[in-house]
Amino acid sequence: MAQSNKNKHYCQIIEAAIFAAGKPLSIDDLKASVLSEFKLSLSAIRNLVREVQQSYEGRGIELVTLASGYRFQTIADVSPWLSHLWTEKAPRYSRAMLETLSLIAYKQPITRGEIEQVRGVAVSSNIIRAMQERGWIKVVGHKEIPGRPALFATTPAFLDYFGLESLDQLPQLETVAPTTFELGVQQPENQAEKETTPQSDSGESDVRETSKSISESR
Amino acid sequence: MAQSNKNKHYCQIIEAAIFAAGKPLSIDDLKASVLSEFKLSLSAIRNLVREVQQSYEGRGIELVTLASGYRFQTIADVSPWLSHLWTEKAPRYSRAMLETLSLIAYKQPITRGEIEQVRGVAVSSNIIRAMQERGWIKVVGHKEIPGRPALFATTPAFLDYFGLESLDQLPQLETVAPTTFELGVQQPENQAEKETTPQSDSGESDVRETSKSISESR
Amino acid sequence: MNAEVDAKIEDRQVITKEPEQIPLAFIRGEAVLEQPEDLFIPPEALEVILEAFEGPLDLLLYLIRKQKFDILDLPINQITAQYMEYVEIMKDLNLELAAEYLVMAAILAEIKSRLLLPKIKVDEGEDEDPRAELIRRLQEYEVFKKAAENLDEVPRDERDFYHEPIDIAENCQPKIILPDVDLQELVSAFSQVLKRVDNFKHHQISAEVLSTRERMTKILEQLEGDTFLPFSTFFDFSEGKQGVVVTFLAILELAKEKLIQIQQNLALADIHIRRAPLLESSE
Repeated sequence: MAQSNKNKHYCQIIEAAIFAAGKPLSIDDLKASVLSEFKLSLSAIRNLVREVQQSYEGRGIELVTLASGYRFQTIADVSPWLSHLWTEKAPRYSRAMLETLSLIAYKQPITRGEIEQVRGVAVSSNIIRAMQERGWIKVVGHKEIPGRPALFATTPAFLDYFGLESLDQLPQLETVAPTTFELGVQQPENQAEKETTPQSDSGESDVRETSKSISESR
Repeated sequence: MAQSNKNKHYCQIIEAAIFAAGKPLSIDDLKASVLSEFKLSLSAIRNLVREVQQSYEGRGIELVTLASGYRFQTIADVSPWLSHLWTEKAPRYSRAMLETLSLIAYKQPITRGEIEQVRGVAVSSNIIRAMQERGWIKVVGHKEIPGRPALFATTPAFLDYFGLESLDQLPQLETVAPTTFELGVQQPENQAEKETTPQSDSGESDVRETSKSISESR
Repeated sequence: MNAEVDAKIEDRQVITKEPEQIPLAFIRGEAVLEQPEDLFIPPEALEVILEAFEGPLDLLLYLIRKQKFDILDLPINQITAQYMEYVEIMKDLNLELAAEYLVMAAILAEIKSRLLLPKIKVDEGEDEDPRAELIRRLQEYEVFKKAAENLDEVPRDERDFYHEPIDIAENCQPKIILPDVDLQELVSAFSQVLKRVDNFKHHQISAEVLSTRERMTKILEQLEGDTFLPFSTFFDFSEGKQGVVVTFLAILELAKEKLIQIQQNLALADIHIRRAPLLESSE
């Protein structure tokens, strides 16, 4: 009984701290700050956090585990209604930026040159700068080739932004079947057979592209 | 059942909205924004808010009712621990404070009047209070003279802070006090000589001071 | 929320679904409804086309997927002529971007020319199909093009979830970090006091005196209210002879400073100690 009262008290402190902190708090942060005067092990604190986490199941707010710690955030289910609170629309990002960010996330550490090689176009400095300013990417070193280009990698803030704890929670890369690229002439029968399938899955992105350029031209 | 599911959904939206809004939300605000598409009366919304409010009883945060609406805030009970999340650096201690503390340490139990007599100036109440708040000194009794002044002594916390087991581990001043005093006034040449070889037998404090200034001048 | 930052990042808007028959662009008053059928882009529409695609790989990928474009059927002369025209127009546009499309055209031309040459079947394995490298690049690009689309779907801050620090209770004050004090500061402060006070009588502070002072504090703490405590209470024989002496000295010192009262009712009876009673009833 006394123990459970104590636990309740610890849970209250943890809950209040994570709600009020304004940034994700890690187990270490909790131990070093609000729980410093209690002799609690890291694993004991982790259990308490889990207890708080569970107590929020089914509510409008959840306690999520991020790369840099724990944070309360609203559940994704209610975002359609919550968006009414703000007149400004959530930012949308250009394909150039998303492709560059994906390459850095999945192929880190990577140089700008390597990104450009895959994308087939120059990467604008604005994109790199904007992502650095947001704290999503950082220079983690330099490649030992002529020019010593910077090697980029993602940061914990990038994962926090996407509500993720680690890089392996990113969607899996979808490998493209080599056969869909048989360019032709040599196997005309095969080609005809394939034409029916590959179009269907590329369809959506094309719709996107079309409508995108439409909106631009207005 | 369907009704209670709906209510749960409304509660989730209300809870998430008040949490994410960043400012207090009134019943009207809720009706006009996040709940606008549901046909809910003001009193129905008020009941839902009350439901959310009740669900936070006994937790580390509470949903409080303000003139301008509802908002979440941490419960007052956890403030002593929460304060660790925000820190302010106090200014360094004054010489008056250090002298007072040293007199209490070396001459305890001692009254404020006695401290003032030795230092030749009044001891401010702030100094005494600051050291009591820090837990370094305490009143151990009252001197049975007119006014019954409090007798101050140091605490075990004081010893802990300075890494001492007992007061007699405080550096001795038997050699320092009389000799430096006499030397300083009467034998300036000797004083100069002493500065070069103070390490021999003068108090530890002088050694420290000298070596400190040496390292600074490097 | 971070509208300014985001506006910077946002090169172009992506609006997901729209009716498709809205013109792609207007060129000399005529609506262009369709995406290009092949690499022949009307020079006037070049800017729009270039912006619609993330580069020549993206355009090529589109042509292959959507228009069943056959790399082998490229009329090279026309392509070359067409692209030279673009270069003229490009003077006002993003030349760097145009260059990339030109490189792609050149690659395609090279592929075409190599395929048209009579095949000399000398070393089968060694002579790589010129299309292989292009296919590899297209594949790699498509993987990340798809990854970018997937990343865009990952729930993210301020679009799919929100958070804001909640207010703290009013009684919560920031924690004050108290200044550090070095023991030497304390010692030198004390020696400063000693230096200043020339009539300070007890400057000879020995180990005994200090431990006596500490013991005096302890004894005073033990004495509460008006109750008498037996003399023996204050002695802990486990401390040895020295401890007993210190306690005895402390009691004498306390008596001398009139902080305690010592009573013995009969000769050889127990001695009792209590706090000194009030000299005057000032309570």
